[in-house]
Amino acid sequence: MKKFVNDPANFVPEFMTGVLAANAGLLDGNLEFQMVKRKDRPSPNHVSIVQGSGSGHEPAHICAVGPGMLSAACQGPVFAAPPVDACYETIKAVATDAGVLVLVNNYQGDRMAWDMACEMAEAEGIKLKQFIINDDVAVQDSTWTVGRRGVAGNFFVMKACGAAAEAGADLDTVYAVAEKVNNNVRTMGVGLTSCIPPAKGDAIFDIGDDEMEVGVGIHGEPGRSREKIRAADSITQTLFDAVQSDLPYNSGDRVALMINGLGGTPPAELYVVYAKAAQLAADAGLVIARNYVGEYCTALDMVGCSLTMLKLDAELEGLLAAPAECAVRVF
Amino acid sequence: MKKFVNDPANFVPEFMTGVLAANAGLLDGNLEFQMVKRKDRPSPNHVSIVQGSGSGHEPAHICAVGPGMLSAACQGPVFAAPPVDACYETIKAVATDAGVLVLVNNYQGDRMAWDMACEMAEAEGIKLKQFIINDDVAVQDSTWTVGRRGVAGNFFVMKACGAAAEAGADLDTVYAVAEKVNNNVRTMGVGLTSCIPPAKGDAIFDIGDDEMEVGVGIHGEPGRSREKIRAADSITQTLFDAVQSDLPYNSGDRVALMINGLGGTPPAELYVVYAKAAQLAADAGLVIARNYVGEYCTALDMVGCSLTMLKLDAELEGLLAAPAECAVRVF
Amino acid sequence: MSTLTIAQIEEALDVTCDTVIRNEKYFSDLDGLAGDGDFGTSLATGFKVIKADLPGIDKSAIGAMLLKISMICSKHVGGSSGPIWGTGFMRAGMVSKGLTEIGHQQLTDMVGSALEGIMARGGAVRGDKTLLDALIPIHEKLQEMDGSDLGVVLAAVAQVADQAIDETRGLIAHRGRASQVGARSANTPDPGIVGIATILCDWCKHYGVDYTPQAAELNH
Amino acid sequence: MSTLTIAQIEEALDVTCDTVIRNEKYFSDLDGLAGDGDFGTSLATGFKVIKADLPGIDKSAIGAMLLKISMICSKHVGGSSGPIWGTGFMRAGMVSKGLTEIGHQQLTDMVGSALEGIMARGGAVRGDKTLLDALIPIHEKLQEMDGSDLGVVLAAVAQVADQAIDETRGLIAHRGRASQVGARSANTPDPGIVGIATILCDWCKHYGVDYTPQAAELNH
Ligand SMILES: Nc1ncnc2c1ncn2[C@@H]1O[C@H](COP(=O)(O)OP(=O)(O)O)[C@@H](O)[C@H]1O
Ligand SMILES: Nc1ncnc2c1ncn2[C@@H]1O[C@H](COP(=O)(O)OP(=O)(O)O)[C@@H](O)[C@H]1O
Ligand SMILES: [Mg+2]
Ligand SMILES: [Mg+2]
Ligand SMILES: [Mg+2]
Ligand SMILES: [Mg+2]
Repeated sequence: MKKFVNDPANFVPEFMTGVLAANAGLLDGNLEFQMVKRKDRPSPNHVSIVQGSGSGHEPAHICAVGPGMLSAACQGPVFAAPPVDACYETIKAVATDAGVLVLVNNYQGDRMAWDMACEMAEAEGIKLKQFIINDDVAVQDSTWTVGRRGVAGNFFVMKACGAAAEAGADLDTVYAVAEKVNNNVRTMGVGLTSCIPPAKGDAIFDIGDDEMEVGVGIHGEPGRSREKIRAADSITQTLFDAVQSDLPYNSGDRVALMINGLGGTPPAELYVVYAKAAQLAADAGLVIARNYVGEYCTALDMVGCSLTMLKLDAELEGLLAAPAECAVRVF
Repeated sequence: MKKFVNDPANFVPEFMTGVLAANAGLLDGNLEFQMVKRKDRPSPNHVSIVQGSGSGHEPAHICAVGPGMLSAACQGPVFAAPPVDACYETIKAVATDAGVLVLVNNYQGDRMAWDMACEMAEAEGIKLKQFIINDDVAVQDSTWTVGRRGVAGNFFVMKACGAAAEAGADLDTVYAVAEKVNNNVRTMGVGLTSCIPPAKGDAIFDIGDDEMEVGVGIHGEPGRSREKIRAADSITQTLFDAVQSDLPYNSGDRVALMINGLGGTPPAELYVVYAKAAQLAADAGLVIARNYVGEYCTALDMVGCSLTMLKLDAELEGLLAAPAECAVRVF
Repeated sequence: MSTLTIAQIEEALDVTCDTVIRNEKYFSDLDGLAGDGDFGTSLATGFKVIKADLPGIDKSAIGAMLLKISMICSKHVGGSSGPIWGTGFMRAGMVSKGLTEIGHQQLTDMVGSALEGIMARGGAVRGDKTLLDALIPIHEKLQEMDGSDLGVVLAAVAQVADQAIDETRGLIAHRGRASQVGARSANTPDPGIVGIATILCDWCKHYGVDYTPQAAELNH
Repeated sequence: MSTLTIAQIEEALDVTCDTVIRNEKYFSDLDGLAGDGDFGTSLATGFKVIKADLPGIDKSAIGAMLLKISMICSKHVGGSSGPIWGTGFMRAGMVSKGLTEIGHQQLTDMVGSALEGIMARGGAVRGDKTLLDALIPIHEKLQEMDGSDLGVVLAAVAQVADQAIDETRGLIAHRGRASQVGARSANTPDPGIVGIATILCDWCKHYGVDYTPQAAELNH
């Protein structure tokens, strides 16, 4: 296994220890509940924002905690929803009179865990609202599945809500921001390899040397189709078309465009994809007001990327531009 | 080949197009010479700083251009030094009366190209100094090789010199900063897989499923030894010991500690390594004044990481803390 | 009609812990066929804690004990199984609040309450290929029987769960991770159903009740 | 004693372009044995431009033409080969500045000047297993000869380069990327030496000079 791990059973607490050690000024941690929080939250005048999911998607979510981003986050085992108690303790750790917005990516396990935690917290009188993120266009909605998955678009929900909360917006307003972002953001990914969970030690799905999974999920779930690998421009076109055709992105619209690496793809290749995506957006008359190229929501060490596009209005553009800080730093 | 590429011959201009498109407000580009520069340089009152090397190490070097970092950079083909003319044009593009500091990682090809370019530029009356970076402890110095390689420690040279130049220091002072950083920074890496150059299409060296190359170079050059893969903590200990024993890092010293991903290792694993490295530093009585966990100097898609430690004094700590900006952004 | 005491339920829970812990890898492997391969680990992580805590747990009433079990699931079981098993134990505990022994009707009500809670929690219905496809027919079978002989009841519900494995094998999962592979989940057993059936068959063995498992997964 | 005109040198350069372009993959493969596998591509990238630009290049003098070739190397050849070949052409051009034809002595001086420049540029000496291990004995051979018959001279230097391949094969590289693999570079040919020898053997073929290459890499 080509990985930096000790006992796979300790993988989550160990990398959390690293995150906490590297951000001692910013974050408090509670390893009993795989939880981190901003040192300066809760604050009586600020809505708190929390999210948590399975591990393996770093920087989502514990590295997304900080001023202008999440107030607290917790992690489950790799690719498994956090235990209910971890969710509950995370809410409690930043509960405030201004209320808590609980962001949940749309997966059965995450939803059930956060539902229970929210019920427990509400039973104790904690004021909160829950919001479900589902930006992945790969999986079509249907009456008998849990619906579209929440993937990298989730970054924009955290960023915009984080900025609104930081500015003192109330719970209903921050919730409305989440709704607006989710209504206007779409993502699709592609996986060129499977990822390898540390505890399993090998690939979670088989894929040929010349194959890719179009629409792959961030846990390696199958997407729309298994296809032969194509040139970067052609793959980018597929991702862009899937995203663009899912919403009425109109000529003249201002957008934020993200190319998100899934963990095993290096920076130069993400920029090859960005170059083509930016050209396609320009061809469609879209104005790229902000762009993001890097790792925002990974699938362990999967080679692949996703393309996310968020339609902006003045409010969202302002929220994305607001300063923020989290465990991911360059300098 | 599990990569986002079109024609491999166009890989470098294509990813540069992406970088330029994503940073239109910050950077000007000249694809004829695979070069990018700060829009606001040259400035008559500021020393310019340039560097350039083979491609495949992104964000080094074109994504390291910006306020408080490089003034300009150029890229060669993947893993090959830039053509002499590209180096020359890069110097010329930011030449200023305050002078140009040319940073060169210690590789034969890079040194020869920059030597020629500097001779050409000096012949035209451009004021400059050249500085060679060689922080890799894996390769021992020797009379009949070109000596130690320049690797991720290079980031600290760029950052500190960039901050000094931004503050208006003169060429000799900025050169002295480069010297001080290089004298106090040491790095060693480990590769768990080979990387795959786009033009070659397969691995540049063979390595067993259970093997790692300790001291690997950022072009896949062999290091100190080929060993069986061990637990993350044990690998980290090896890297830390090699780095720490190469300089007198004394109890009480303040240091900057970097865990640099080589391209194919995801964030969570880098934090597992950081957790152990931070503990080893603390055990040695070192004070980690600043830390860096992420991709700073990659080797294409190699799975692996390097550990860099820089001994700080008040001057260097101030320079590292100064604000800076480059193509690598989170928000 | 025979009754079950707290001590007897504790014993059954302890046997359950052994079953889950012993099958950690096997249950995960089954989940790997169409799901994400974590069912065994998730469940075993929690039941290792239950096994350790059981002797010292509050046993003033059956409900109190089950609520504590539920809380351990909430704290230590990740993935969907945390809320599902946590909800199940909590709902069974609510129905047995204050009781120190239960009869057949109360046992039946506890199972019914648990499965209602799980349905409300995860939105699954019969035929979605989840452990509800074992729990619902078990509940029906309990309603049909009078409970005069505990061994007979146990063999009957074990058989119901056993049959559920093969009856649902051909279905396409509509809930949980396995639902995301679409048709690829057909012809794989649901690990949750196998889990329930394995526990019941191990109870049969432990209590000397004669029952011969049919499904391949119970004879692996 | 016979002389070489600008036109003749242009023709030899054009043949050189064909050789380098045709061997792009082979030269890179050789570099891949102990180096980084880019020698063929780096060189061919430049010689494709030279091939295209040659007809229109300044041919007022041999030196002017070679300086232009040097500049193309500087612009289009990455890696160590850019500075090495660029320096070589520049230094040869400096010695032939203003000349429209050259004799044997001038040819010898051009090679001598080129190899001195390359030694100064990269710090390599004889025995470091670089193309200098071909250029230095070629220069010595030229010094020994009188150049009365160009064909005889060409066959002689081709043989020197050919022999250099096998004479250096066992050495450990001390310069360039191949030096970083230490002992692993022994028993591989140096691609730069093979490149020089291949060019000279192709000149023999082109000009009808009888020479039978010995090294395996020249008969691949
Ligand atoms: N919505 C649901 N309701 C009831 N049971 C469910 C539901 N979703 C999944 N299950 C059961 O849980 C089992 C999978 O558990 P686990 O692997 O822990 O969850 P996850 O799908 O989050 O990885 C399935 O085999 C199924 O029996
Ligand atoms: N310092 C040097 N002086 C002379 N020739 C050299 C030197 N270093 C390398 N060479 C020659 O260049 C060849 C390799 O060229 P190339 O692959 O382009 O360079 P790089 O080592 O940068 O990849 C070697 O085979 C050798 O003949
Ligand atoms: Mg799971
Ligand atoms: Mg090279
Ligand atoms: Mg599962
Ligand atoms: Mg080479």
